Amino acid sequence: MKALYFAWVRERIGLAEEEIAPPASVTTVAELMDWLKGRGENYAAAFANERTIRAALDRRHAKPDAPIAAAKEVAFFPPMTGG
Amino acid sequence: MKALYFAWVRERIGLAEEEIAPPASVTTVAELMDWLKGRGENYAAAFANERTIRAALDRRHAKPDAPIAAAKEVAFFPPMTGG
Amino acid sequence: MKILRLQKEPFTAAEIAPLTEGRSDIGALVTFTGLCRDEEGRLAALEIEHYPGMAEAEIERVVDEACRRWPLEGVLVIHRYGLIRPGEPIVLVATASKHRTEAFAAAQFLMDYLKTHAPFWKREHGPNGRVGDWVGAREEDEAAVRRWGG
Amino acid sequence: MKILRLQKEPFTAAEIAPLTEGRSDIGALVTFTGLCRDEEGRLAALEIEHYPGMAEAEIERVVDEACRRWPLEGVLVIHRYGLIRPGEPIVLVATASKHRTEAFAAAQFLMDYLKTHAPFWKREHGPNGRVGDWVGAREEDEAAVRRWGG
Repeated sequence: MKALYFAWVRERIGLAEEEIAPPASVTTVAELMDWLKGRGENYAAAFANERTIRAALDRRHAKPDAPIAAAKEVAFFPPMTGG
Repeated sequence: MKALYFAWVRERIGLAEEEIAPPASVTTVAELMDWLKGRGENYAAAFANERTIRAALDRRHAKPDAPIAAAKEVAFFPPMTGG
Repeated sequence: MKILRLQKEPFTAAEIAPLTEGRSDIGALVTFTGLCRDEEGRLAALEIEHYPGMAEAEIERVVDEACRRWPLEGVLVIHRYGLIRPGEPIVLVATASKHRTEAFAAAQFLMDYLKTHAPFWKREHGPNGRVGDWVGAREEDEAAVRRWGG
Repeated sequence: MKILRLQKEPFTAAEIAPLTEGRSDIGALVTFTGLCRDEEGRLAALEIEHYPGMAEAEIERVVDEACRRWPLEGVLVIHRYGLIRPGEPIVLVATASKHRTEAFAAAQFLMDYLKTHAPFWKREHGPNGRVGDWVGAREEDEAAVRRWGG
Protein backbone atom coordinates (compact mmCIF):
# COMPACT_ATOMS: atom_id res chain seq x y z
CA MET A 1 0.00 0.00 0.00
CA LYS A 2 0.97 3.59 -0.52
CA ALA A 3 1.78 5.65 2.57
CA LEU A 4 1.67 9.46 2.59
CA TYR A 5 3.01 11.77 5.27
CA PHE A 6 2.18 15.45 5.77
CA ALA A 7 3.44 18.49 7.68
CA TRP A 8 5.74 17.61 10.61
CA VAL A 9 5.07 13.89 10.23
CA ARG A 10 6.55 14.16 6.74
CA GLU A 11 9.46 16.22 8.02
CA ARG A 12 10.33 13.88 10.88
CA ILE A 13 10.18 10.81 8.66
CA GLY A 14 11.99 12.61 5.86
CA LEU A 15 9.66 11.28 3.20
CA ALA A 16 6.46 12.56 1.58
CA GLU A 17 5.38 9.11 0.40
CA GLU A 18 6.52 5.53 0.04
CA GLU A 19 5.28 2.03 -0.73
CA ILE A 20 4.91 -0.08 2.40
CA ALA A 21 4.15 -3.77 2.82
CA PRO A 22 3.16 -4.46 6.42
CA PRO A 23 2.81 -8.11 7.43
CA ALA A 24 -0.65 -9.68 7.58
CA SER A 25 -0.59 -9.44 11.37
CA VAL A 26 -0.90 -5.64 11.07
CA THR A 27 -4.64 -5.14 10.69
CA THR A 28 -5.55 -1.71 12.09
CA VAL A 29 -4.37 1.89 11.78
CA ALA A 30 -2.95 1.74 15.33
CA GLU A 31 -1.05 -1.45 14.57
CA LEU A 32 0.29 0.09 11.39
CA MET A 33 1.62 3.05 13.37
CA ASP A 34 3.32 0.66 15.80
CA TRP A 35 4.83 -1.27 12.91
CA LEU A 36 6.08 1.93 11.24
CA LYS A 37 7.73 3.00 14.51
CA GLY A 38 9.98 -0.03 14.25
CA ARG A 39 11.34 1.07 10.89
CA GLY A 40 13.81 3.58 12.32
CA GLU A 41 14.43 6.48 14.61
CA ASN A 42 12.83 8.94 12.22
CA TYR A 43 9.58 6.94 12.27
CA ALA A 44 9.82 6.54 16.04
CA ALA A 45 10.17 10.32 16.38
CA ALA A 46 7.25 10.99 14.04
CA PHE A 47 4.91 8.59 15.84
CA ALA A 48 6.25 9.21 19.37
CA ASN A 49 2.98 10.70 20.52
CA GLU A 50 0.35 8.70 18.68
CA ARG A 51 -2.50 10.76 20.11
CA THR A 52 -1.35 13.77 18.11
CA ILE A 53 -1.35 11.84 14.82
CA ARG A 54 -4.38 11.60 12.57
CA ALA A 55 -4.80 9.02 9.84
CA ALA A 56 -6.75 8.63 6.64
CA LEU A 57 -7.50 5.51 4.61
CA ASP A 58 -8.16 6.06 0.93
CA ARG A 59 -8.60 9.78 1.61
CA ARG A 60 -11.14 9.41 4.42
CA HIS A 61 -10.44 10.07 8.09
CA ALA A 62 -9.84 6.82 9.95
CA LYS A 63 -9.84 6.00 13.66
CA PRO A 64 -6.96 4.02 15.25
CA ASP A 65 -9.09 0.86 15.30
CA ALA A 66 -10.09 1.11 11.61
CA PRO A 67 -9.10 -2.01 9.61
CA ILE A 68 -6.54 -1.30 6.92
CA ALA A 69 -7.18 -4.45 4.89
CA ALA A 70 -8.92 -2.96 1.88
CA ALA A 71 -7.02 0.35 1.74
CA LYS A 72 -4.75 1.22 -1.18
CA GLU A 73 -3.57 4.49 0.38
CA VAL A 74 -2.88 5.40 4.00
CA ALA A 75 -1.90 8.85 5.23
CA PHE A 76 -0.57 10.13 8.54
CA PHE A 77 -0.60 13.78 9.61
CA PRO A 78 -0.94 16.17 12.55
CA PRO A 79 -4.30 17.64 13.58
CA MET A 80 -5.50 19.89 10.79
CA THR A 81 -5.14 23.65 10.88
CA GLY A 82 -6.82 24.86 7.71
CA GLY A 83 -9.47 27.50 7.24
CA MET B 1 -44.88 68.42 20.03
CA LYS B 2 -44.47 66.87 16.63
CA ALA B 3 -46.12 63.51 16.03
CA LEU B 4 -45.02 61.17 13.24
CA TYR B 5 -46.83 58.09 12.00
CA PHE B 6 -45.40 55.26 9.89
CA ALA B 7 -46.59 52.32 7.80
CA TRP B 8 -50.18 51.23 8.55
CA VAL B 9 -50.44 53.61 11.51
CA ARG B 10 -49.85 56.44 9.05
CA GLU B 11 -52.35 54.98 6.58
CA ARG B 12 -55.11 54.48 9.13
CA ILE B 13 -54.72 57.96 10.56
CA GLY B 14 -54.32 59.43 7.08
CA LEU B 15 -51.42 61.66 8.12
CA ALA B 16 -47.64 61.27 8.09
CA GLU B 17 -47.09 63.98 10.67
CA GLU B 18 -48.82 66.71 12.62
CA GLU B 19 -48.36 69.08 15.53
CA ILE B 20 -50.16 67.92 18.65
CA ALA B 21 -50.73 69.65 21.98
CA PRO B 22 -51.90 67.10 24.53
CA PRO B 23 -53.14 68.49 27.88
CA ALA B 24 -50.77 68.43 30.87
CA SER B 25 -52.66 65.44 32.29
CA VAL B 26 -51.21 63.28 29.47
CA THR B 27 -47.80 62.31 30.83
CA THR B 28 -46.83 58.93 29.33
CA VAL B 29 -46.67 57.30 25.91
CA ALA B 30 -49.65 55.08 26.82
CA GLU B 31 -51.70 58.07 27.93
CA LEU B 32 -50.80 59.87 24.73
CA MET B 33 -52.10 56.94 22.69
CA ASP B 34 -55.36 57.01 24.66
CA TRP B 35 -55.67 60.73 24.10
CA LEU B 36 -55.01 60.36 20.37
CA LYS B 37 -57.71 57.67 20.13
CA GLY B 38 -60.23 60.29 21.16
CA ARG B 39 -59.39 62.49 18.19
CA GLY B 40 -61.48 60.55 15.70
CA GLU B 41 -62.37 57.20 14.19
CA ASN B 42 -59.19 57.12 12.12
CA TYR B 43 -57.07 57.44 15.28
CA ALA B 44 -59.25 54.92 17.10
CA ALA B 45 -58.69 52.47 14.24
CA ALA B 46 -54.94 53.06 14.20
CA PHE B 47 -54.57 52.55 17.95
CA ALA B 48 -57.28 49.88 18.33
CA ASN B 49 -54.75 47.27 19.39
CA GLU B 50 -52.19 49.17 21.42
CA ARG B 51 -50.02 46.11 21.95
CA THR B 52 -49.14 46.10 18.24
CA ILE B 53 -48.01 49.74 18.29
CA ARG B 54 -44.44 50.79 19.01
CA ALA B 55 -43.42 54.32 19.97
CA ALA B 56 -40.30 56.45 19.86
CA LEU B 57 -39.52 59.68 21.70
CA ASP B 58 -36.98 61.92 20.02
CA ARG B 59 -35.95 59.03 17.77
CA ARG B 60 -35.37 56.51 20.54
CA HIS B 61 -37.59 53.53 21.28
CA ALA B 62 -39.90 54.26 24.21
CA LYS B 63 -41.99 51.96 26.42
CA PRO B 64 -45.70 52.71 27.12
CA ASP B 65 -44.83 54.03 30.59
CA ALA B 66 -42.11 56.41 29.32
CA PRO B 67 -42.75 60.06 30.30
CA ILE B 68 -43.32 62.31 27.29
CA ALA B 69 -42.62 65.59 29.09
CA ALA B 70 -39.25 66.48 27.57
CA ALA B 71 -39.87 65.09 24.08
CA LYS B 72 -40.06 67.31 21.03
CA GLU B 73 -40.94 64.47 18.65
CA VAL B 74 -43.05 61.38 19.18
CA ALA B 75 -43.54 58.62 16.63
CA PHE B 76 -45.95 55.69 16.43
CA PHE B 77 -45.48 52.69 14.18
CA PRO B 78 -46.03 48.93 13.84
CA PRO B 79 -43.39 46.40 14.89
CA MET B 80 -40.40 46.83 12.61
CA THR B 81 -39.74 44.56 9.66
CA GLY B 82 -36.46 45.75 8.22
CA GLY B 83 -33.32 43.84 7.38
CA MET C 1 -13.56 51.38 10.68
CA LYS C 2 -17.31 51.97 10.81
CA ILE C 3 -19.34 52.36 7.62
CA LEU C 4 -23.07 53.01 8.15
CA ARG C 5 -25.26 54.00 5.25
CA LEU C 6 -28.91 54.36 4.31
CA GLN C 7 -29.61 54.50 0.58
CA LYS C 8 -32.18 53.97 -2.16
CA GLU C 9 -29.70 52.52 -4.65
CA PRO C 10 -28.63 48.88 -4.90
CA PHE C 11 -25.13 47.93 -3.74
CA THR C 12 -22.70 45.09 -4.37
CA ALA C 13 -20.38 42.92 -2.29
CA ALA C 14 -17.53 45.25 -3.31
CA GLU C 15 -18.74 47.68 -0.61
CA ILE C 16 -16.92 45.63 2.02
CA ALA C 17 -13.46 46.18 0.50
CA PRO C 18 -12.58 49.23 2.68
CA LEU C 19 -12.99 47.14 5.86
CA THR C 20 -9.93 45.02 5.14
CA GLU C 21 -7.95 47.14 2.67
CA GLY C 22 -4.40 47.73 3.85
CA ARG C 23 -5.05 45.75 7.02
CA SER C 24 -3.08 42.72 8.15
CA ASP C 25 -4.55 42.34 11.63
CA ILE C 26 -7.95 41.01 10.57
CA GLY C 27 -8.37 37.24 10.54
CA ALA C 28 -12.10 36.94 9.97
CA LEU C 29 -14.64 38.80 7.89
CA VAL C 30 -18.31 37.81 7.98
CA THR C 31 -20.92 39.33 5.71
CA PHE C 32 -24.67 39.00 5.61
CA THR C 33 -26.70 40.09 2.60
CA GLY C 34 -30.48 40.16 2.82
CA LEU C 35 -32.10 39.82 -0.59
CA CYS C 36 -35.58 40.42 -1.93
CA ARG C 37 -37.37 37.15 -2.75
CA ASP C 38 -40.18 36.99 -5.30
CA GLU C 39 -42.17 34.47 -3.19
CA GLU C 40 -42.87 32.24 -6.20
CA GLY C 41 -44.00 35.17 -8.32
CA ARG C 42 -46.43 36.56 -5.71
CA LEU C 43 -44.13 39.57 -5.23
CA ALA C 44 -43.18 42.13 -7.87
CA ALA C 45 -41.35 44.44 -5.45
CA LEU C 46 -40.83 45.26 -1.79
CA GLU C 47 -41.45 48.80 -0.65
CA ILE C 48 -39.45 49.79 2.40
CA GLU C 49 -40.60 52.75 4.43
CA HIS C 50 -38.23 54.15 7.02
CA TYR C 51 -38.10 56.80 9.74
CA PRO C 52 -35.41 59.24 8.51
CA GLY C 53 -33.20 60.35 11.34
CA MET C 54 -34.18 57.56 13.69
CA ALA C 55 -33.13 54.81 11.26
CA GLU C 56 -29.58 56.18 11.14
CA ALA C 57 -29.52 56.75 14.91
CA GLU C 58 -30.79 53.27 15.70
CA ILE C 59 -28.32 51.59 13.34
CA GLU C 60 -25.54 53.51 15.04
CA ARG C 61 -26.76 52.48 18.50
CA VAL C 62 -26.94 48.81 17.49
CA VAL C 63 -23.46 48.95 15.95
CA ASP C 64 -22.04 50.66 19.05
CA GLU C 65 -23.54 47.92 21.22
CA ALA C 66 -21.95 45.25 18.99
CA CYS C 67 -18.59 47.00 19.36
CA ARG C 68 -18.99 46.96 23.15
CA ARG C 69 -19.76 43.23 23.14
CA TRP C 70 -17.10 41.96 20.73
CA PRO C 71 -13.59 43.11 19.76
CA LEU C 72 -14.38 44.23 16.22
CA GLU C 73 -11.83 45.71 13.82
CA GLY C 74 -14.52 46.93 11.44
CA VAL C 75 -18.29 47.06 10.94
CA LEU C 76 -20.39 47.91 7.92
CA VAL C 77 -24.16 48.33 7.69
CA ILE C 78 -25.89 49.41 4.50
CA HIS C 79 -29.70 49.39 4.50
CA ARG C 80 -31.87 50.33 1.55
CA TYR C 81 -35.29 51.95 1.46
CA GLY C 82 -37.76 52.62 -1.32
CA LEU C 83 -38.75 50.12 -4.00
CA ILE C 84 -36.68 46.94 -4.20
CA ARG C 85 -37.04 44.33 -6.93
CA PRO C 86 -36.73 40.54 -6.43
CA GLY C 87 -33.11 39.45 -6.51
CA GLU C 88 -31.87 42.85 -5.35
CA PRO C 89 -30.09 43.29 -2.03
CA ILE C 90 -31.91 44.98 0.87
CA VAL C 91 -29.31 45.01 3.61
CA LEU C 92 -25.60 44.32 3.93
CA VAL C 93 -23.88 43.74 7.25
CA ALA C 94 -20.17 43.00 7.60
CA THR C 95 -18.06 42.41 10.68
CA ALA C 96 -14.28 42.11 10.83
CA SER C 97 -12.41 40.65 13.78
CA LYS C 98 -9.26 38.72 14.68
CA HIS C 99 -11.17 35.45 15.05
CA ARG C 100 -14.23 33.97 13.43
CA THR C 101 -16.36 33.33 16.53
CA GLU C 102 -16.60 37.04 17.33
CA ALA C 103 -17.22 38.07 13.71
CA PHE C 104 -20.04 35.52 13.33
CA ALA C 105 -21.65 36.43 16.64
CA ALA C 106 -21.53 40.17 15.95
CA ALA C 107 -23.01 39.78 12.46
CA GLN C 108 -25.90 37.72 13.80
CA PHE C 109 -26.44 40.14 16.67
CA LEU C 110 -26.55 43.07 14.24
CA MET C 111 -29.06 41.35 11.97
CA ASP C 112 -31.28 40.25 14.86
CA TYR C 113 -31.34 43.79 16.23
CA LEU C 114 -31.76 45.53 12.88
CA LYS C 115 -34.75 43.30 12.07
CA THR C 116 -36.53 44.13 15.30
CA HIS C 117 -35.21 47.57 16.32
CA ALA C 118 -34.36 49.60 13.22
CA PRO C 119 -37.39 51.61 12.04
CA PHE C 120 -38.05 50.05 8.64
CA TRP C 121 -41.35 48.61 7.43
CA LYS C 122 -41.82 46.38 4.42
CA ARG C 123 -44.84 46.28 2.17
CA GLU C 124 -45.35 43.82 -0.67
CA HIS C 125 -46.23 44.94 -4.16
CA GLY C 126 -47.87 42.23 -6.23
CA PRO C 127 -47.91 41.68 -9.98
CA ASN C 128 -49.91 44.26 -11.99
CA GLY C 129 -48.94 47.02 -9.62
CA ARG C 130 -51.27 45.85 -6.83
CA VAL C 131 -50.07 47.29 -3.52
CA GLY C 132 -50.34 44.53 -0.96
CA ASP C 133 -50.15 44.23 2.78
CA TRP C 134 -47.54 45.41 5.22
CA VAL C 135 -45.30 42.52 6.18
CA GLY C 136 -46.02 41.35 9.73
CA ALA C 137 -43.26 40.99 12.30
CA ARG C 138 -42.11 37.36 12.63
CA GLU C 139 -42.20 35.70 16.04
CA GLU C 140 -38.91 33.97 15.08
CA ASP C 141 -37.25 37.38 14.81
CA GLU C 142 -38.55 38.43 18.23
CA ALA C 143 -37.25 35.16 19.68
CA ALA C 144 -33.89 35.52 17.92
CA VAL C 145 -33.22 38.92 19.44
CA ARG C 146 -34.14 37.78 22.95
CA ARG C 147 -31.18 35.38 23.05
CA TRP C 148 -28.80 38.34 23.28
CA GLY C 149 -30.40 39.54 26.54
CA GLY C 150 -30.68 43.20 27.43
CA MET D 1 -25.39 25.67 -6.92
CA LYS D 2 -22.21 24.22 -5.45
CA ILE D 3 -18.83 25.84 -6.09
CA LEU D 4 -15.87 24.06 -4.48
CA ARG D 5 -12.34 25.04 -5.36
CA LEU D 6 -8.78 24.57 -4.21
CA GLN D 7 -6.28 27.09 -5.57
CA LYS D 8 -2.93 28.78 -5.07
CA GLU D 9 -4.10 32.17 -6.30
CA PRO D 10 -5.81 34.86 -4.21
CA PHE D 11 -9.51 35.47 -4.75
CA THR D 12 -11.94 38.34 -4.16
CA ALA D 13 -15.46 38.70 -2.78
CA ALA D 14 -16.67 38.82 -6.39
CA GLU D 15 -16.40 34.99 -6.44
CA ILE D 16 -19.76 34.76 -4.67
CA ALA D 17 -21.71 36.47 -7.48
CA PRO D 18 -22.72 33.23 -9.27
CA LEU D 19 -24.52 32.00 -6.12
CA THR D 20 -27.25 34.63 -6.40
CA GLU D 21 -27.08 35.70 -10.05
CA GLY D 22 -30.44 35.39 -11.77
CA ARG D 23 -32.02 34.02 -8.57
CA SER D 24 -35.00 35.56 -6.82
CA ASP D 25 -35.64 32.79 -4.30
CA ILE D 26 -32.65 33.52 -2.04
CA GLY D 27 -33.30 35.73 0.97
CA ALA D 28 -30.03 35.36 2.84
CA LEU D 29 -26.39 35.12 1.83
CA VAL D 30 -23.68 34.69 4.46
CA THR D 31 -19.99 34.77 3.65
CA PHE D 32 -16.94 34.06 5.75
CA THR D 33 -13.47 35.12 4.64
CA GLY D 34 -10.46 33.89 6.59
CA LEU D 35 -7.50 36.24 6.18
CA CYS D 36 -3.79 35.95 6.90
CA ARG D 37 -2.75 38.08 9.90
CA ASP D 38 0.80 39.32 10.33
CA GLU D 39 0.72 38.76 14.12
CA GLU D 40 2.24 42.16 14.86
CA GLY D 41 4.99 41.67 12.29
CA ARG D 42 6.02 38.23 13.58
CA LEU D 43 4.68 36.65 10.41
CA ALA D 44 5.90 37.32 6.85
CA ALA D 45 3.79 34.60 5.26
CA LEU D 46 1.74 31.51 5.96
CA GLU D 47 2.58 28.33 4.09
CA ILE D 48 -0.34 25.98 3.66
CA GLU D 49 0.33 22.35 2.91
CA HIS D 50 -2.57 20.17 1.80
CA TYR D 51 -3.36 16.59 0.91
CA PRO D 52 -4.30 16.74 -2.78
CA GLY D 53 -7.26 14.53 -3.53
CA MET D 54 -8.35 14.21 0.08
CA ALA D 55 -8.71 17.99 0.58
CA GLU D 56 -11.20 18.17 -2.29
CA ALA D 57 -13.00 15.02 -1.12
CA GLU D 58 -13.25 16.21 2.48
CA ILE D 59 -14.54 19.66 1.47
CA GLU D 60 -17.19 17.96 -0.63
CA ARG D 61 -18.21 15.68 2.25
CA VAL D 62 -18.50 18.61 4.66
CA VAL D 63 -20.55 20.60 2.13
CA ASP D 64 -22.84 17.62 1.48
CA GLU D 65 -23.40 17.25 5.22
CA ALA D 66 -24.28 20.97 5.47
CA CYS D 67 -26.77 20.53 2.62
CA ARG D 68 -28.37 17.62 4.49
CA ARG D 69 -28.70 19.67 7.67
CA TRP D 70 -30.01 22.95 6.23
CA PRO D 71 -32.11 23.89 3.19
CA LEU D 72 -29.38 25.65 1.23
CA GLU D 73 -29.87 27.21 -2.19
CA GLY D 74 -26.15 27.56 -2.78
CA VAL D 75 -22.76 26.85 -1.21
CA LEU D 76 -19.29 28.04 -2.08
CA VAL D 77 -15.96 26.97 -0.60
CA ILE D 78 -12.64 28.24 -1.93
CA HIS D 79 -9.53 27.23 0.00
CA ARG D 80 -6.02 28.29 -0.90
CA TYR D 81 -2.73 26.46 -0.43
CA GLY D 82 0.90 27.50 -0.90
CA LEU D 83 2.38 30.75 0.32
CA ILE D 84 -0.05 33.38 1.59
CA ARG D 85 0.93 36.94 2.55
CA PRO D 86 -0.55 38.94 5.44
CA GLY D 87 -3.77 40.62 4.40
CA GLU D 88 -4.48 38.01 1.75
CA PRO D 89 -7.51 35.72 1.96
CA ILE D 90 -7.04 32.05 2.85
CA VAL D 91 -10.54 30.67 2.70
CA LEU D 92 -13.94 31.84 1.49
CA VAL D 93 -17.17 30.16 2.50
CA ALA D 94 -20.58 31.33 1.34
CA THR D 95 -24.04 29.94 2.05
CA ALA D 96 -27.30 31.00 0.44
CA SER D 97 -30.70 30.17 1.88
CA LYS D 98 -34.25 31.49 2.12
CA HIS D 99 -33.74 32.72 5.69
CA ARG D 100 -30.79 34.01 7.64
CA THR D 101 -30.77 31.53 10.52
CA GLU D 102 -30.00 28.62 8.21
CA ALA D 103 -27.39 30.52 6.19
CA PHE D 104 -25.55 31.63 9.35
CA ALA D 105 -25.65 28.17 10.92
CA ALA D 106 -24.43 26.44 7.75
CA ALA D 107 -21.55 28.90 7.27
CA GLN D 108 -20.39 28.38 10.86
CA PHE D 109 -20.75 24.62 10.55
CA LEU D 110 -18.68 24.62 7.36
CA MET D 111 -15.91 26.70 8.93
CA ASP D 112 -15.83 24.63 12.12
CA TYR D 113 -15.55 21.43 10.09
CA LEU D 114 -13.07 22.76 7.54
CA LYS D 115 -10.78 23.93 10.37
CA THR D 116 -10.71 20.52 12.03
CA HIS D 117 -11.42 18.03 9.23
CA ALA D 118 -10.04 19.34 5.94
CA PRO D 119 -6.42 18.20 5.44
CA PHE D 120 -4.58 21.52 5.48
CA TRP D 121 -1.63 22.42 7.69
CA LYS D 122 -0.31 25.91 8.31
CA ARG D 123 3.29 26.85 8.90
CA GLU D 124 4.49 30.33 9.79
CA HIS D 125 7.27 32.04 7.87
CA GLY D 126 8.98 34.80 9.84
CA PRO D 127 10.75 37.93 8.65
CA ASN D 128 14.09 37.33 6.85
CA GLY D 129 12.78 34.12 5.29
CA ARG D 130 13.02 32.13 8.52
CA VAL D 131 10.73 29.10 8.29
CA GLY D 132 8.95 28.79 11.61
CA ASP D 133 6.81 26.20 13.36
CA TRP D 134 3.75 24.37 12.23
CA VAL D 135 0.68 26.01 13.69
CA GLY D 136 -0.84 23.88 16.45
CA ALA D 137 -4.50 22.92 16.46
CA ARG D 138 -6.57 25.17 18.73
CA GLU D 139 -8.64 23.61 21.49
CA GLU D 140 -11.32 26.26 20.71
CA ASP D 141 -11.65 24.83 17.21
CA GLU D 142 -12.05 21.29 18.54
CA ALA D 143 -14.67 22.53 20.98
CA ALA D 144 -16.47 24.51 18.27
CA VAL D 145 -16.90 21.49 16.04
CA ARG D 146 -18.22 19.31 18.87
CA ARG D 147 -21.32 21.48 19.24
CA TRP D 148 -22.63 20.15 15.92
CA GLY D 149 -22.69 16.55 17.21
CA GLY D 150 -21.93 13.49 15.07
